[in-house]
Amino acid sequence: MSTNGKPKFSMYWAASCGGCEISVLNIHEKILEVDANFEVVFWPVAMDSKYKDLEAMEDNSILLTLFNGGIRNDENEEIARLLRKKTQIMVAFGSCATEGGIPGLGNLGTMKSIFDTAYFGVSTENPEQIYPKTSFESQFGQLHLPKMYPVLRTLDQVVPVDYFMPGCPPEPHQIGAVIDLVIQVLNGKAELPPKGSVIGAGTSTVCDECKRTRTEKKIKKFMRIQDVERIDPEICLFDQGIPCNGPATSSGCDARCPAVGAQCIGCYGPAGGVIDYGARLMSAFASVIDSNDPDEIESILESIPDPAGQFYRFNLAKSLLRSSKYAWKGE
Amino acid sequence: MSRTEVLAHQSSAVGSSTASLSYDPDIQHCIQCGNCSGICPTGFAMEFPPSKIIAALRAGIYTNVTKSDSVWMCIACSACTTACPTLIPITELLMAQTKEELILAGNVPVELQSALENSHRYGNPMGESPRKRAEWVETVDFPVPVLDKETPDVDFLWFVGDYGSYHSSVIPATIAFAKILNLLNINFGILGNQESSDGDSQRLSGEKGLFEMLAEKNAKIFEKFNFKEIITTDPHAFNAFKNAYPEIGISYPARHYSQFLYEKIDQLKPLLTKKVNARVTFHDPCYLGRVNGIFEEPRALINAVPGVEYVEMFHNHQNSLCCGGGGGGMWLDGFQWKKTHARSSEWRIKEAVDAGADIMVVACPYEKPRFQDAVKNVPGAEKMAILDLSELLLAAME
Amino acid sequence: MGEKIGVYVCHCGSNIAGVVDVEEVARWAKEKFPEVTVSRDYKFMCSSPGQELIENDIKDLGLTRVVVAACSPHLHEKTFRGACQRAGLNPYFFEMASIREQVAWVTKDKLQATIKSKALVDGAIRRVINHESLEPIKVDITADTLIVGGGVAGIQAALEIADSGSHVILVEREPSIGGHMAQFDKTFPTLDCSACILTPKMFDIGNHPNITLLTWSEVESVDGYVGNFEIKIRKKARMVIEDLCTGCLVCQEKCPKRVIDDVYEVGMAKRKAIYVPFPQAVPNKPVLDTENCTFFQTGKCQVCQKVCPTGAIDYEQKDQLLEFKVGNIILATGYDLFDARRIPQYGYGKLPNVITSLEFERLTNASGPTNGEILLADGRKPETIAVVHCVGSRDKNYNEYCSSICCMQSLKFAHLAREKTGAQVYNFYIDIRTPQKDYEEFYNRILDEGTLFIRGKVGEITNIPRTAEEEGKLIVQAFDTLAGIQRRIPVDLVILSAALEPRSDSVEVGKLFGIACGAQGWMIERHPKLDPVATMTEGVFIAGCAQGPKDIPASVSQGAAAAARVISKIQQGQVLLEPIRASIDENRCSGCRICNNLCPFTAITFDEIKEVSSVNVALCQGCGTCVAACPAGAISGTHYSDKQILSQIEGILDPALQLSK
Amino acid sequence: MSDNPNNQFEPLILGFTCNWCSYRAADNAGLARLKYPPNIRLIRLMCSGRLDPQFILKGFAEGADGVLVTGCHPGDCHYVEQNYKTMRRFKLLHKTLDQMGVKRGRLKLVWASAAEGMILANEIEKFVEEVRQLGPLNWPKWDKPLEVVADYEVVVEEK
Repeated sequence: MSTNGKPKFSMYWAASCGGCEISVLNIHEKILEVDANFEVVFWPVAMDSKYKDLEAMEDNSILLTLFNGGIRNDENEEIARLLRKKTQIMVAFGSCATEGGIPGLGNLGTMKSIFDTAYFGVSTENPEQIYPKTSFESQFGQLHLPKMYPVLRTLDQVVPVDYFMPGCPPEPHQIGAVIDLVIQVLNGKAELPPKGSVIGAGTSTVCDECKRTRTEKKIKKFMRIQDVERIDPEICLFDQGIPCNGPATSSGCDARCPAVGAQCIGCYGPAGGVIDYGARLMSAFASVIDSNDPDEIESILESIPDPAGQFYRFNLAKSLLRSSKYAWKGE
Repeated sequence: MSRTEVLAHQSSAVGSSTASLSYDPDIQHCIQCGNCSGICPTGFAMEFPPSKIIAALRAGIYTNVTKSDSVWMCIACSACTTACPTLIPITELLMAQTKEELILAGNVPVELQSALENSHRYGNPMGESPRKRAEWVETVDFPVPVLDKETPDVDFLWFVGDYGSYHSSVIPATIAFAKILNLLNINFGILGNQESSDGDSQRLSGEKGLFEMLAEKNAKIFEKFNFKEIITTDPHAFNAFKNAYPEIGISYPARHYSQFLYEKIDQLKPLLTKKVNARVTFHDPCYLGRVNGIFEEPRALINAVPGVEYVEMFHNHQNSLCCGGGGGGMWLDGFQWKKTHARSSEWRIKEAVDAGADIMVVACPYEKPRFQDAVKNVPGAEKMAILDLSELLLAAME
Repeated sequence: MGEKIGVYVCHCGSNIAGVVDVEEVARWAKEKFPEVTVSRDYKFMCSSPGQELIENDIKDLGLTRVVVAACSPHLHEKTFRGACQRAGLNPYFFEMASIREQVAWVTKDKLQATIKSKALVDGAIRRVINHESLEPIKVDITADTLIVGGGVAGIQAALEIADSGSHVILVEREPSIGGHMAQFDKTFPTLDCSACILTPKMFDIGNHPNITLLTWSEVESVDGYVGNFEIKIRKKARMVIEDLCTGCLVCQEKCPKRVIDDVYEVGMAKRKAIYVPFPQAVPNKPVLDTENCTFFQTGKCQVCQKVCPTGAIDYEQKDQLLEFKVGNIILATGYDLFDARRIPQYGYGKLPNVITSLEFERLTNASGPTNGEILLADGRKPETIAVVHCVGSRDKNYNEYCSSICCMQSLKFAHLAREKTGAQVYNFYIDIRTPQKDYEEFYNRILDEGTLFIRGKVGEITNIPRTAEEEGKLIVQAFDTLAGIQRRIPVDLVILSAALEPRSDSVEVGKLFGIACGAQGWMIERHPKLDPVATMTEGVFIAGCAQGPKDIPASVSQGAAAAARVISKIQQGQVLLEPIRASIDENRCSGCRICNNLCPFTAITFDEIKEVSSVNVALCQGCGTCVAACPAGAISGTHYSDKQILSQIEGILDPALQLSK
Repeated sequence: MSDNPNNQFEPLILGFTCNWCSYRAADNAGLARLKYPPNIRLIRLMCSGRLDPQFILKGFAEGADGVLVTGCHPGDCHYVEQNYKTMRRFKLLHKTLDQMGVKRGRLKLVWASAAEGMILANEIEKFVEEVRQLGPLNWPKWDKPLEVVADYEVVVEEK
């Protein structure tokens, strides 16, 4: 226990966009309860803290760590292992830590292709053709950058994780509910769910929370949302031919995207018990194609130009194959 | 025994020279129903018709087949192949390879031998000079462009063929087609002296090597020019370009002239102004009809001629009767006559007489000379005219 | 893991043990898996002592799971499940690895065969650990039966069931029952009169208190499942009020319109526009053919109405839709005759004296167009006749199969033709196939009678002579494969023994009843040897030529067999279904409706109020397509669960069991 | 196959059959004593419609070099038309596997009726040879720590 008697809290930002960190602040006044109930000991984005301070802490001295981001480089991995050692309850926080998230899509290509895109892509101005190096001789001596791994891993693929909290980012009301729960547990008023559980999400899928009307599904053509002339506000987006991932995606977000006419892209991850989110979606999508003619099926499938992106947008690193062969073969 | 072992066992029993044949799973399907040998128009004169060859292969006495010369009665008309209930490619596989074995064994009628040698030496089975191939062009008063370095580009390459170029009774048909091409303003060209025999009949009479040589010779010439498609007046050439050349890697789109003219039937019809008041029948060439499934285009063209009353002979469409010229039959006339004292061309003319035809239309250069001879020998056929499809069409134009 | 598994590796005599090192497989299984309590190899696991071995181990060692590595589960899965059950273990705690059909019999190398056997056993062990205890599903059976098709197979089945005391609804498309058999004159090999043996049965059908006969009717829809089918039947308007009609047939007699009869008389004779197809028709009540009736076409005539003594003609009659609930269905929809025009070289349709088998049946039938006289088109008597076997059969251009009846039928034709005309008869055959009781004797009899046989499939039939002898004749050209020469036989009449083909609509009819047809179009039986009249759809049976070409004795046998199966089901009162079914976890279903349209058995329904889908267990056939499609993983399938299959995959692909190099 | 003189690569093939057609075809091949390579290991499902793409991906992830999917011929499905759904899923999976760098030749669909043991045996023989030509897939066993799988560790060097 800490000096002021409050349990210790930490949060870390690995391979991710940082939206998760902001979403914690988005819980508004509830953040005060965090402060009231926890002593924040390590949270690089919010306070100054050094790795060596963390190393110096006693093992298992932190009660709760919210770890966001996947494991993309050796620094991510080192801190993940260090935090694990120091923490009692390790939470994979947000899509990236839980299932790889958008950075996990990097697993489709080689590291070279990732660097080329980042440093020489059309959206990058890089007249000096700067390319990152792992070590660099500066006027202050030898500097080191973390080494990239060819494949991004989820947090639980590197260290044991106690709870998973999906979402890109997790919805504030879900974060609030989890914090409430932990505080209640601290006060002896509730019990923690079994280790390995998904928390802060529903038990069903997005469709459960979606208000749109659904019919039997028969698809002749999938359409990108921008190609649909008029989206019917009442009818299921999937029924309108828009490839919505809602049927496979864990509930918990209040179907925010479909509610405003955008298809679910799957950030809350697979429904419980599903082993490979993308495989389930592929199976579902293919099943409702309305044709028995091989050529017609082929042409309907052409309306899904990027199946891996469609079906594994957040989940690639957690899928059965985890990455493309290009990534792990490096070619 | 596994499947491969069974096959290996059988082939060793038959002997190495025919290993490839008995090895062929197609041959294994035979149920010895004899349908091939029953439907064969020359089967009555064969000691070893197809089903018996297969039986001999299975019994390991194939050498008996190669000792007999009756296989040379086969005119590759494909009637057996079309009827075979177990879908064995009899004409292309069994008969052609057996003929090859006979050639290897030196068991070849002299007249065929010389046609094959001529094909080798002169590029045509008649032994005509290659330089005279385009002589017919000089006799006409309209342009027949011959492709050369200066004019290498053309829409259609017309492959005239051996008989169309040299045979005195076929040349009028050739000229008629040339005239129609001109009347339709078709941008076409011929190869002239650069053309060689298409080689299909040589192939089906067992000379696969000769076929390949001729095909490669033609392919080299084709490469020099730019054209969209080959048009042939000879169904055998059409069959060669459509089915046999691609097997050895030479692929050009090709059509028979009846298909080509049928496509232009709307342009043709206004030109067909003259009435041809006659009963007309059509003889389906084996390699146009039975083998390549083109039946209706020539009939539609004949029926477009005003005044024509179209009649059908007993054997028609897929069930047509061969003129006797295919698969080397053209070069075995003497041999076959000596064996049978019968000609299927004469049977065919008799059918035309029975059908009451005044004109028999043909669409293959082998047919005209054969039927013109036959007409002389069949009672009641004296006045019957044998016209090429082009000749009939032209007659309605002039 | 708390499971105690028994593994049994069968030698199958030397069938397996001759290739697979069975002792090694058994030893390895025990060594690798701590859950494997006992692992044995035994000569014949399926034998009584083999089964007792399992039973005793379950009792003595407290086994909770059993794996048998032996032959295909299609052979002995039931056997070993029975052994488990007898010893008190739920039969679904059992799994089989097929190391005979899939390993020993197909693998040359012994070492590799042993490795592959281990892999299959590994998969089975890991799978069986995840098995669940299951109970067969029980469904009540409605006692009424629907029989479709009133040919001899359907008639036999209907009488058997009706006699047993249950009700039958017999539906026939044509105006009368009787089928093809009613067209025949004599039947082989006994040569008894077809009508004499069939008519009494037809009469019984018409008068049986337990049979509802619906002719001129077709089944329109089928819903439900074994024991509980709901059927809609369209009873087409006859324009004759059946209750009033006495069958006096004055209407037929007086009707002025003659129409070629393409069905019963196969185009060889005419009938009236209002007609019964033949004198012995059941029911003996006419049908008005509105397409050919002068009144229906021009508005004038009405002769039939004027002459009917009971006022039974009703021009306003409409089709009726009748609904029935039945427990079982027998399809006896028969065959179509091959269209011989498709073989151009036989000249059928072009040469007037080339006729088909059915045409010959009419020609020789005393009630046929010539009163049983065999005459040529011009009325002459034939002096020579050719019978051509295998027309459209045993020919991959048309039908690859043997039509099975043509040999005997052709022999019968030879006999009848010879008997009636004294003509010389030639039979052209490929092989003579006479495999049933008294058939070969019949063949010998025909040989004795002097019919000539030429072994060779006919090449062509023409009327073009080459010799004087051939003038005015039909010439049958064939290769006599025994003499080794081509022969041309001049004849007067050619009878083509045309193939039996599946009904042109057999695939659609099959779909209507939820059963499949094979590549050729015949309806598929559940098992070609051991279950020839059942189908893959519970409660739907097939009989007669719908299942494949067969003769009258075989059709009757199948009709009776199908009836026996139905009666047995009715007697049981309930049916047990394999508990391989899908189910939906309502709590996890979000009602996305992906699955709704996937079930061909309409087992999935959507509850609009709860907004969830659910599976009707009795309708579900257990294919698992919805299980694989549910994006939320809310549908699970018993006995083929994700967990079971995935663990089996892990076992089967265990890297320790890679093939050795 | 059996005598493997060249020490050639032996692909590991996972196969799925339906209970009614292709599994019976395998039985049929056995009854006919047709010989085919032992590289194939079959799993029985009730219908190819049960074939969850998860099973196929699991197969590749567990070390299969190829996966063979079999079922009744279209139109012959015991469950009326479920094999069409298999066909659709198969085609979509092919597209996705392209992006994952798994060559299409490693996943094959074969229809075989209960009577077509010969066809199934031939297709297995062909498929094993095709996959042999493609070489080992060797999908990583991800349960090992990443650094141990040294082959995959690519560190960005200076450009």
